[in-house]
Amino acid sequence: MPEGKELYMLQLRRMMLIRRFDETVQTMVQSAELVGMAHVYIGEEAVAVGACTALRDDDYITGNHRSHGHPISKGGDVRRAMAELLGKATGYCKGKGGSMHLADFDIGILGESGILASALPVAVGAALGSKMQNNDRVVVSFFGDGASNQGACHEAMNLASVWKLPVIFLCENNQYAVTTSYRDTVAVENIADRAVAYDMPGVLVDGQDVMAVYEATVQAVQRARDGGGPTLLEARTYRYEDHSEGLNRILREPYRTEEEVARWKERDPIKLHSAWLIEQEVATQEEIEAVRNDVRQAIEDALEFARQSPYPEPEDLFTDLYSDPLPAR
Amino acid sequence: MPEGKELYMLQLRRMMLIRRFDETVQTMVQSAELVGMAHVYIGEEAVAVGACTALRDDDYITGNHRSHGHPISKGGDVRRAMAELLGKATGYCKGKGGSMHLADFDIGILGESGILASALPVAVGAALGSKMQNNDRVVVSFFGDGASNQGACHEAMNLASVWKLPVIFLCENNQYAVTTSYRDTVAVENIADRAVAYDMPGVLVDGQDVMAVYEATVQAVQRARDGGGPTLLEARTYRYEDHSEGLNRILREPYRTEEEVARWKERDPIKLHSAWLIEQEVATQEEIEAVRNDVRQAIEDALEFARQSPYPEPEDLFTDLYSDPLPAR
Amino acid sequence: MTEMTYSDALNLAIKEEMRRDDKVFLMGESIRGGIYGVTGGLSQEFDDRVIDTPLSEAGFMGAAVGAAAVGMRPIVTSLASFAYVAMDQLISQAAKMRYMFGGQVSLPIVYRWGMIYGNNVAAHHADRPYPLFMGIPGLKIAIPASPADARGLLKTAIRDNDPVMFFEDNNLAGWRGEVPDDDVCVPFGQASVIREGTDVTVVSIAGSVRPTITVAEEMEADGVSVEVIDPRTIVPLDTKTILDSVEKTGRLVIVDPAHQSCSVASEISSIVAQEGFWSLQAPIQRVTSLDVHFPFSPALEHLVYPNEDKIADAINAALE
Amino acid sequence: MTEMTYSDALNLAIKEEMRRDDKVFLMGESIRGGIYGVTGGLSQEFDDRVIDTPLSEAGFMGAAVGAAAVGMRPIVTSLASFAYVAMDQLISQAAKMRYMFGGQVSLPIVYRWGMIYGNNVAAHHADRPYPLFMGIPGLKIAIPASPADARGLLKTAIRDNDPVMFFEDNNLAGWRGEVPDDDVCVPFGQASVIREGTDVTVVSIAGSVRPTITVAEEMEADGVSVEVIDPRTIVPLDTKTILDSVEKTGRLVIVDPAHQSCSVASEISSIVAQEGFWSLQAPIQRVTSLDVHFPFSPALEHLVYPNEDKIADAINAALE
Ligand SMILES: Cc1ncc(C[n+]2csc(CCOP(=O)(O)OP(=O)(O)O)c2C)c(N)n1
Ligand SMILES: Cc1ncc(C[n+]2csc(CCOP(=O)(O)OP(=O)(O)O)c2C)c(N)n1
Ligand SMILES: [Mg+2]
Ligand SMILES: [Mg+2]
Repeated sequence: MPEGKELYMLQLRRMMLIRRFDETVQTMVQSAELVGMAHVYIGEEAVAVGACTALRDDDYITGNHRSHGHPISKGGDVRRAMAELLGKATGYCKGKGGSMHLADFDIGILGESGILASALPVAVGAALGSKMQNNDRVVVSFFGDGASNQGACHEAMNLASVWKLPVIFLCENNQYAVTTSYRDTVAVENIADRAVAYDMPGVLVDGQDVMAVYEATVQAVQRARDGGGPTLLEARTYRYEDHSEGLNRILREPYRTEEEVARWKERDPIKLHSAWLIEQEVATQEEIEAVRNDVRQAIEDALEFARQSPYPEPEDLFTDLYSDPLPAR
Repeated sequence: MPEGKELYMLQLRRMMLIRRFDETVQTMVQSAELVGMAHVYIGEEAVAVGACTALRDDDYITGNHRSHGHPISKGGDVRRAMAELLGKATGYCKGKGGSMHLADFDIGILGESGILASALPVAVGAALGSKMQNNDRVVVSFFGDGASNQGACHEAMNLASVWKLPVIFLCENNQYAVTTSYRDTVAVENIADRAVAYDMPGVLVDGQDVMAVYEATVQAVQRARDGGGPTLLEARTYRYEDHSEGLNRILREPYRTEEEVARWKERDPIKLHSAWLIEQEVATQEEIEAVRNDVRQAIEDALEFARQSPYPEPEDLFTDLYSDPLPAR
Repeated sequence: MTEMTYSDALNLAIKEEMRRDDKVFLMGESIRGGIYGVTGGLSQEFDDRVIDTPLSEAGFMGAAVGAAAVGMRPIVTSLASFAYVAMDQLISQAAKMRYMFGGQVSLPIVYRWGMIYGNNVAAHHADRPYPLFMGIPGLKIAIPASPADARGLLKTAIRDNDPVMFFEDNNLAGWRGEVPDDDVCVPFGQASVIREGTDVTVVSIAGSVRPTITVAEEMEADGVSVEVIDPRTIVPLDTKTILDSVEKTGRLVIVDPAHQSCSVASEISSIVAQEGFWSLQAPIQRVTSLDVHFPFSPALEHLVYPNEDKIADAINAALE
Repeated sequence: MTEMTYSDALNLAIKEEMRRDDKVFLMGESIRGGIYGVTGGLSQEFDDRVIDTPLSEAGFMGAAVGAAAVGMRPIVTSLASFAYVAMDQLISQAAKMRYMFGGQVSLPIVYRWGMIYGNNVAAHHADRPYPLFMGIPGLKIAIPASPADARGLLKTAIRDNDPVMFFEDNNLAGWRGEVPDDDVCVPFGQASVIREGTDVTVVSIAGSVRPTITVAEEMEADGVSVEVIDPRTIVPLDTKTILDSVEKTGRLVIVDPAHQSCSVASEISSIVAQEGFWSLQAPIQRVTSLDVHFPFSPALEHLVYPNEDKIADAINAALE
């Protein structure tokens, strides 16, 4: 596990990777190079990066439709991720999943689910599997403020608690579900307060501060590894962009103010972390710029790789449906 | 709304009606006169009676598989209920529902659901309908400790709270779901504590004391009618009998002790209420016995009615499926 | 007649019915903003009858049942792929309640389900579960394939006293067509014979109707006379129109964008193989989505769906 | 060979496989006590591998997916009618995960579903949703109809690396039959020809196999030679055995206790009407449950299901 400067620079790098990846996605959607739906993570990078840098490689995560930040935070390969977004055979899922369904089982990325809260029970099951196999792997399950109202959350949290499973439920409260404010749909002030209903710790954390998320996750991970059971973390954050790329074009009513967006952008997670690095004399402005350039290059490489990669062949259509192909009818 | 002696005697009468109804059901199952599954409410009578005597006739209730106590408490007709249990055309549902699916929409009994927690969203919808139609009807939704772990509970409670709907969620915590103790499946000590997660009052009440349940419900109803929104009540109670009639025969392990059962029977709701009536000088022993005899007669009548009633005819099979029969294919 | 898109026709039907009956109301996620392209703008006229819900499909789809049971007429909006999280409410409550309680209650509910395809949304957003619901008694199921039917069937659905599953094909959203100016409700259980023909019957539903018409027109030029039938509702299903047509043509192709196994195509085929067998002069051909999940990749996705080539091949096979 | 009941054969299969592989474990509601009559007693031998769950089907059926993804082999037990509350986990996760993620993960899960009927349990406890799952790619579906197949198919299911929907007909629970003494796994996708015959093919599944055999035996006495086929698994489906049989007999009856619309009977009919059409000498007959919910009343319930009379009538119709 990285510590000190190595850790802080890794956090910076991964946040920048996500930002650059998703900015690239935005231009690709605009130019129609990228088809399907894309939900960018811009503004929320500190959440997944703070959480995943507190994990070991063999720990697990699950995620949702807003799906690029989680795997990149866990150390996923941006080349295979970008190839997947273009539907290429070299992509993480050989083109079968696309933007909403990245996964890398080799490094514990158990997949992003397009159905809200649907991955929470899966995360609980992975934790159950860890416990039954007596390894000390933990699971972080990312979900949104909107998804927190799904029944699956309730069942998953209760199960994890009664069975004392090593799960961290990480609610990314970016305050909206598409156009709907969580204040109109979540009956409590803080989603973290719902932890009481499951006799587990509930912690509200500043989702723009990567170190805050990291610290909270470290504690939750410790508790989970020690057999103490699950934790509910709520990271208060903000989505700068459209719910999904291009959606604002069809919306008939504004649902938030320009000022609100601007106010949140002031607390940009990358800016905040960069400033902290400099203030703490961990890194110089030059080092930070070097990371930025490096990341830019990595995303360009990824895009190049994705573009050069072949599409799957028509005969790949049925592969991967079953572990052994069914007898042809 | 009845008050004073009228109320207390009504409560006594309804508890006795349920007890006698369900004792009769037990013998009918033993003699194989009654087919299908039957879940008796013996020992828990104070819960539904306490709650429903706090309601108006035009208020609503929904219930579950343990299904005879709720409708009788709401003033349902034991003749039509008994006829339904025998699958007769004169039954509440013309024989189509049976034991687990009693309903009487004329007096707000919106039906018992055999799928656990499945009726909670329906109850929320009835409350939404009341609110949208500007009448002040409230809804009580009965569910078990086991059912409290279903996702539908979470969604229903959150919806009711954010929309400030007139619903009372009444958890009948009889401490077991079939053979499984709620202590092994519910992560919190008191289910009522989950109210915190929905910013509503959560009240734990003695489920063997009909007046305690009544008082708690009166308060919750008042709040609901005044636009204050939902309440979660947990009534701690106990099921004296098998989970469903005859089930113990196939169980391979005991799940509770004889002593525990005996201890709970000491706090029998009918005995407690009878004692209180005498102690408070509301009624004499003779009056109480008169009610008992009356009730015995009513159930005998009901059974006679049910036995004499005709079965539905084969041509009734498709009626009631749609409001207008589909064109024959 | 006024020309408008399929989406606008749906919007119009809702607006008209909400004006006619103040018990009609809308529920769904971010529908005031209009994320699915149909409901936007309605909240201006019917503020408190257009409700943005929490993301709790089981909760609000079940709440529709309760609201309907006490006198309201809810219209609930979602995507077809999200039906699974609310499946118990849809089946155990909406579909079963009336029968189970001996007809004591009517449930006038419309569940509107958007179906996306051809848009690279991958396996979690592309389902077409109407065959699944066809196997559940107690529901009615409408699947309009033109702007006029979209408006006319939705109006009928809203006035119907039973739960209606209303499947909308997002691929048709922008399709423009003539819609009658007066208050026309399209009755349930009456198939539309879109084109008359004598050589082969093609029964086609939802998003496959348009390519079927194109193929039929092209084949006409080659001297093949194709009868195209859109059942419009699959419960009730107008089997008479289909059987009569097969009696005339002796040949049947069924095009259904759902997965093949246990599809509506399978059901219609089995009805004809039982009741219209003696009319048949050739094997019944089904053109459906292949039995595989919808892959994301633009290189793969289009292989799964029925398309003009597959429809033409099936017609030719039926004519052999 | 040892004679035992269908339930005991299931219990035996689970016990044998749990002994063989310590990754196999059981989850369900009150299964340690054995409420469904199969799992009772297993907790004595495999204490920490027999887990009583909270009443949270979406939760624990989804947890099975996660556990399988990290190396366990869960067996989950419930009733078929409770599948709806967990439908999203079953479809969006169990069925879709492997494909959606490009084959990165295998999910060796068995979902065991009890199906009750003929026992007056009414509409909330009597569903037979296997046709619904047949329309969902990515699942395998087994439906044993004898003690030997119960054990043999369940063993195969437990060793299979994909999610298997395993439907058990509670009506057969007490049926005794011979079960092989050695470690026999019944392969998926191989129909069982229970009786050979030359006049008519009857494909029958689940609880309808027994009455079909009875009818076939009775008809034999009248000089009618009935071939009875039990597909045993519907995904994969052994269409070859069915088509070969129809080629021989020219006549087909399909008996399926599920509701008629979009049933397995419909699917098999449509396969034969497409691929075996030229063999057919008569309409294909389906005998299924009527398209109505299961009523409670003893006076009504039996009218809904396939029974010996209906099967005999259908065979006679096919022979006309
Ligand atoms: C079960 C389900 N219902 C609805 C949707 C459609 N949908 C996709 S994202 C979204 C909003 C999600 O909000 P939130 O959980 O807060 O996540 P965020 O997008 O804000 O990151 C909705 C309604 C879905 N994918 N799944
Ligand atoms: C969704 C669902 N899962 C499982 C069952 C089977 N079942 C019927 S009653 C019951 C136990 C219910 O326990 P609880 O909610 O505490 O009610 P109680 O029987 O104790 O009154 C179970 C598991 C069901 N009916 N519905
Ligand atoms: Mg959000
Ligand atoms: Mg209980």
